[in-house]
Amino acid sequence: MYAFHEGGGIPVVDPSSADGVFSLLWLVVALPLAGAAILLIGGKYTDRWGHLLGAALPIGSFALSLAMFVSLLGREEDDRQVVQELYTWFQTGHLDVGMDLLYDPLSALFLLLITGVGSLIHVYSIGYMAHDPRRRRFFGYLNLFVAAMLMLVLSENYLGLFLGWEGVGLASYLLIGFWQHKPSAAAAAKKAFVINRVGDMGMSLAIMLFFITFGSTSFAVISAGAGEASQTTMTILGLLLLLGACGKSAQFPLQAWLLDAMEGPTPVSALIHAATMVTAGVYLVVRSNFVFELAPDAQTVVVIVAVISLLWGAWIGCAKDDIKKALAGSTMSQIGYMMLGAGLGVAGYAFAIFHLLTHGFFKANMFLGAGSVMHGMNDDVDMRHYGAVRKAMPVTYLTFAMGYLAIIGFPGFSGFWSKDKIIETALADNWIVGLCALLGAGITGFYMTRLMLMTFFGEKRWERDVHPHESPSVMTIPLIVLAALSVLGGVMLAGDWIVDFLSPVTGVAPHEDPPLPAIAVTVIAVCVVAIGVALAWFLVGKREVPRVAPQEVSFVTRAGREEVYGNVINDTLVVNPGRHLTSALLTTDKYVVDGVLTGGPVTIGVAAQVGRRVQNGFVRSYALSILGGALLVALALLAVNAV
Amino acid sequence: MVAFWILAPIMVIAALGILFVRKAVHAALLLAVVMMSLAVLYLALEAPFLFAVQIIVYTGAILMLFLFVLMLVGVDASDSVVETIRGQRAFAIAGGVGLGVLLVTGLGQITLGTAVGLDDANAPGNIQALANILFSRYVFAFETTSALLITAAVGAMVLAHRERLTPKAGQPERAAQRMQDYAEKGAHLGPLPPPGVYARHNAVDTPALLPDGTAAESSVSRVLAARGTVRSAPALADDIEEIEHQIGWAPHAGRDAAPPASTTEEAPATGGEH
Amino acid sequence: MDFTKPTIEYADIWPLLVVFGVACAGVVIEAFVPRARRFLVQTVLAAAGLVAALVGTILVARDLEVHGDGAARGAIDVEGTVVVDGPAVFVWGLILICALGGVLLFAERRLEGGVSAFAGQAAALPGTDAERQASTRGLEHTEVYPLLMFAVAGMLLFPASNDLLTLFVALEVLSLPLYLLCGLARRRRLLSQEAALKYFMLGAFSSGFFLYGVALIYGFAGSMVFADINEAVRNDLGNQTLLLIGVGMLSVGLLFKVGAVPFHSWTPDVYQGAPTPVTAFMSAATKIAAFGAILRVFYVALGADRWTWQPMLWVVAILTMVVGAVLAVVQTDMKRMLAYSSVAHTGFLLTGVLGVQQAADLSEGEITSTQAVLFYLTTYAFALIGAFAVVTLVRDSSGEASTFVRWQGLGRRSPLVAGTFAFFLLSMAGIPLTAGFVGKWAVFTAALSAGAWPVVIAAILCSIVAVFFYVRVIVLMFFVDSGPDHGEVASVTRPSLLTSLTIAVGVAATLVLGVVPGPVLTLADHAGQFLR
Amino acid sequence: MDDVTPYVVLSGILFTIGCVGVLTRRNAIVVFMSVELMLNASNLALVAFAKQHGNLDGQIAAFFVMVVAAAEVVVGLAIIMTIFRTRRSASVDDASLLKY
Repeated sequence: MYAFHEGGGIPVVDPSSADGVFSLLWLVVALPLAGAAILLIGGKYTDRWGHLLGAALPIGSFALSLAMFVSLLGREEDDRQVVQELYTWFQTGHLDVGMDLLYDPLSALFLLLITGVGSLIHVYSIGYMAHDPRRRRFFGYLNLFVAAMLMLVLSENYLGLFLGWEGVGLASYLLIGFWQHKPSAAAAAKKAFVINRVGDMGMSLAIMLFFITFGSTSFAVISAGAGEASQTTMTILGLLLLLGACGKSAQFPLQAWLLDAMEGPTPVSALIHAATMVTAGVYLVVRSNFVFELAPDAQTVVVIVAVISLLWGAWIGCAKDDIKKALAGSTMSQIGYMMLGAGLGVAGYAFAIFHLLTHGFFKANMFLGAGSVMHGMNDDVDMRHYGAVRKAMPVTYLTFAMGYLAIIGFPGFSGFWSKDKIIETALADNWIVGLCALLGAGITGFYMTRLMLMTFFGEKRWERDVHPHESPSVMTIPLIVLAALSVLGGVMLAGDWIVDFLSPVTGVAPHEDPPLPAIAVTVIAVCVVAIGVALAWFLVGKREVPRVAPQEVSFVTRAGREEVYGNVINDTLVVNPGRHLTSALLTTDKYVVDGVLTGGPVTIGVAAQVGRRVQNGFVRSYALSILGGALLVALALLAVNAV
Repeated sequence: MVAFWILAPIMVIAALGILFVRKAVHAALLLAVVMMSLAVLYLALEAPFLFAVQIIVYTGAILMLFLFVLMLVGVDASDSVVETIRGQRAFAIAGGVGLGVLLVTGLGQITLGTAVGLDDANAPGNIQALANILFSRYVFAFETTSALLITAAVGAMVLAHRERLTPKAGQPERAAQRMQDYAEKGAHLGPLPPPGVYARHNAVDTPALLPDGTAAESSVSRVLAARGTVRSAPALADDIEEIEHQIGWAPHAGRDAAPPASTTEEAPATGGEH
Repeated sequence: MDFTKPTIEYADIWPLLVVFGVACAGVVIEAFVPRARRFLVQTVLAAAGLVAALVGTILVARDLEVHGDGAARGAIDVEGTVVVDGPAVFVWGLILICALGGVLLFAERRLEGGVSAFAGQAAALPGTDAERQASTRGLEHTEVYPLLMFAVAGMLLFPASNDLLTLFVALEVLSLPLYLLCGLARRRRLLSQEAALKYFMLGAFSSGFFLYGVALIYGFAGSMVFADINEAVRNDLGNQTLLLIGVGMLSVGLLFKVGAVPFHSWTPDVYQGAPTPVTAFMSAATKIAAFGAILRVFYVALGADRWTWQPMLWVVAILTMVVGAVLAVVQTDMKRMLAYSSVAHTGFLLTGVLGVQQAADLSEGEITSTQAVLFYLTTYAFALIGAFAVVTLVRDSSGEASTFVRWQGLGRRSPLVAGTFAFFLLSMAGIPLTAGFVGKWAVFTAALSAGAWPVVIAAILCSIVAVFFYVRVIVLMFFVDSGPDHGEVASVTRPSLLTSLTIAVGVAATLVLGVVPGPVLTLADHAGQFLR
Repeated sequence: MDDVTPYVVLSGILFTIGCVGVLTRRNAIVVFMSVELMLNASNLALVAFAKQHGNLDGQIAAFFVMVVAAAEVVVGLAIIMTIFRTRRSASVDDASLLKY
């Protein structure tokens, strides 16, 4: 069996050298990277066939990943970690930072997700971006993103991971701002960049601390030596890593950029801001299990952040009329679930990854579906202008429905299995956390049903000149594939396969008897979701959806109308508090969180405007500052000496 | 020590004077006072060589260079006492007081004890002892200072020396040019008329009068004309009248007013190049 | 009294002597070689001299003798005034490479239509016939080469000085030519002269402080030699006040040269006003030399007193980073923005100075502060010279166009040049796979291992702010349209091989140091410690 | 009477006065004279300490300072003259185009 820490269930990373098909590991990253290089450097010469190349290369990576996955399955369970040493990035003294790639069950699953879903989204984009004159550049950026994301999950050390981490940040920045004619897109790109840098600060500090504590940033070395560091160090490391994860995964309190990031083209939202990049934080926490297992306090913070995020995101999902923003809120919430799983420790890691994969399928599916709807609705994103789209776009409707059923956790669908497991584990760990997770599931049921109803059902509320039509097959085929995956993703749990498969990375949880039988939890969860769905049906499905979001005034009239239906209890007990809570939450999100985050730059700007006045151009003023500095320096020295 | 207590107040007062005198040249002279006093202090500190060098190099050469440049810039130039940068003076005084307090208290409270004195070090003679160190231990730094001096020379050349770009016109060339100007433009061939007929004051600013009584504008320097300080003879004639009146002469009949001299006309080459 | 002839180890210091010699030869050439041929002769001579000195540096570096326990290598030469040890030789190499870049940029004549970037005749007043005449005749000051070489000589001596007196002389030798060079721009001469005046006035003022510090430290220790000062500090002779005020004053001079806050105020003005080739050379090389000297003074002479001066450097480092990064945000001139960013980088470098300097005090594989700072200097120098070289290319009808408005949309018009510039900026911002990332990482780690985590957190926050203004320029070049309402836009003038080569080397070095920094890190590690 | 402390204190006072002179005087030449005053103050301290410690390093240093000052004065005055000739003003405040 694989090596363990003494007393802990966390395995040490101890890979063998790559051979056979694994020696092609570098090619997985190199293919999309080459694509990005060719498309971005080649310029307009590649305009004609650039998108085809851009789509073909991730598919090639996917094929390789698949081959390696199969051959990994063929290996003994204790031999499923492979490292490929590309070259030495730094070497100085005894410090040796290699550009090494690690292929183990965790990265294997990520590889399949990234290249698989990535390829589908590339194919979809051929159709979606067909009329964009800068399509070739778009594919270049997408390829760059895929390469960086693969680097992130394949690196054997934190520095390489950080390289990918920054790379996906850069690609995300470029893609959010892709439609540069929209000022809002540029602003959103900048916001994402700035907030991500806050997270990156945590990452870079963590990496330095790793280096100072362990003399290395390699997973193998750190996981082997983790037991020797003090718990304080591990807690600080855990919190710093969490800060990084929060930035990238849009978790509280660094979530503000995600909703704005929806300014990018929809395939970008699907690939980067739903399926892959935003889950990098979850990957980081799971990958760093050897840190978190030794830092229970940090784990507690992870759980707290996760619970806040999952409820916060869900509420946002309830309140948004913009279909993509509603989905983005949902993404934040779902990543909250994953973080929750990851924060629960050995028992939850595998389920976090499981939910990450299924979420990758159904959320990509729904985003692409939303893109397809927007495509048919002349790029209108307001759900209040939709309604009854199901007849016009049957394929989109059906595939979207599969994703919907998966995310609310309809029994049998992939989301059902993955979310259920997390709720179950959370309840076993701490009943408050478990209840919050259950509540979140209920709200998920509510807002997803609301979204579904507003988009596909009810009356037509289209603009006059809108004629919805089904998208071309280059767009619908990826939808169908993803829908299939959303339905069937649950098979990974069959026989606890994913748990066993990941155990070389995440360790084996000691068996405990849950406080409630698993089947009871499942039933309760399904009931809670059903309540949420029913609520949505009564509040949204049975009423006319106004084309304009109701204002406070109209709300009074509406409230009057509710009386006729006899729903006054419902209103006073659920809707009003819900509405106020939602608006309070949105206000907080918009002003407080945003304010703090944009306040920093503003303060800097003001300080700079004041500060530059000191640079007044007069030599004598400069000399004065030198004299002041001399006094400062001398007094500092004297003061220190006097102490 | 007597020398110190006599010279120290003088030096401080002279140095403070540099802060307050308005004319730069006065500042230079006050600096000279400080430097000379310093030289004497060097003597008291058993540094006779530096005494000489201070007077010869510092006061004699460096300070003279300052004075020289002051002459070029204009010896009359004096600072306005109004401070233009807001807060500069207050902060400067505060900073100066801070530094002064820091240095005086900091350096005043140190206990150096009795000085070792330079009797031993100066035993072979101050100059010999200095030379010994200079050319052995500090020989590299000494040689390096040559780089400084070369840099200074090159720098002064670069910034101040203007190379002649056109060949200098000699006497024959000028004569030929003059004839040519006469032939082509009818410029006056002979020397210019001298200025001034009323020699009551500096009369170069008063044009000569031609036989018909008009002012010969080419008789005053173009520079004066450009500055607009040329006087007209008739205007001065009134002054004469007053004086004549004072000394009891008969009133002089004023001539018709000549136009005030505003010489825009190019005077023929007055020699020298522009 | 007997005079003993001093021993001068020519074998060790000959790179220094070559540079001095070439500088003097350059002055002689000014006097005797006909004007038409001076440019070629001076350029070739200067470049050849620098190459020879570089080769010499490498040769000297190869056979530095190991000293004591093997932590330091080298020898104290010339009667104990010049020390040629690992860090000194490393710094020499770096300065000489920068100087070669400087010579190449100085010699660029294609951008101005056949003349160099220096005034045709500095003595001719701006806007007069004489100036026009000088420029139509294609005059140029070839004296800039000997001046450059003198400055280089001073820079080489500065970090290699082993006593305060030599340090002071070296400081002046490196400064005076730079004051002059700053005032010799061909275009915008008023600004250039103003830059020279400001640099000179403040430089003289700060060297007054430096000198007073020298005097006080001498008063404390009774000697100018670093090792003796260290001994005196260790033995604590009393009169700490004398030492502390002295150290404070000495720091003023040193920190002025690197442009640390609050001694930075000359940096933006001088960088902006000086001819860009001079800015490129001096911003990189002065910083390298001065940091070499700072490391030596603080580690060798004042190493025993590190607990006293460290908090002071903490404060200065944080101030420097914050002011540099924050003020760079609002700049609208490329050279000024780079100047403020260089202030911020000074802060990052000072962060490195705060690290642990002795490998023996560290666990295996950790980076000493000397190594970190030397590596950072390497990465930064290449990016900086490259960036300024790019600035010389972007021009409009009135010469270099350094305001941001002119750079709008440059990425569309000249993607290659804009891309290169963006790459340099990314390196300065410390994005992974560029040299700057590894450099930042090295200095921050070094500081963190010495427990200076508040400084490191400030540094990381400031580098976030820094990323913001670097990215702003990139956005400006690539994502902003140059609308017709912005007036004339700048375009890229095709440079000759000289500038192209400088930029190409800068790009290559920045890329290589980011992707495979190992060899240079090892080299910096190999430099070892300062010889006491 | 072999205590050099008064000399050192005097040098401190002169240095301070020089410093304030740089900050308050506007004529570039006078500013520069104030810098020279600072250098002279340093020299006094160096020479005084030389006597204190009984070695000649301080005197040598003072000698070097004079050499350096001579070179610096030449360069400085050349620069000041250049500025003066273009602007017809020797005020350091007039050179303030580069700012912010």
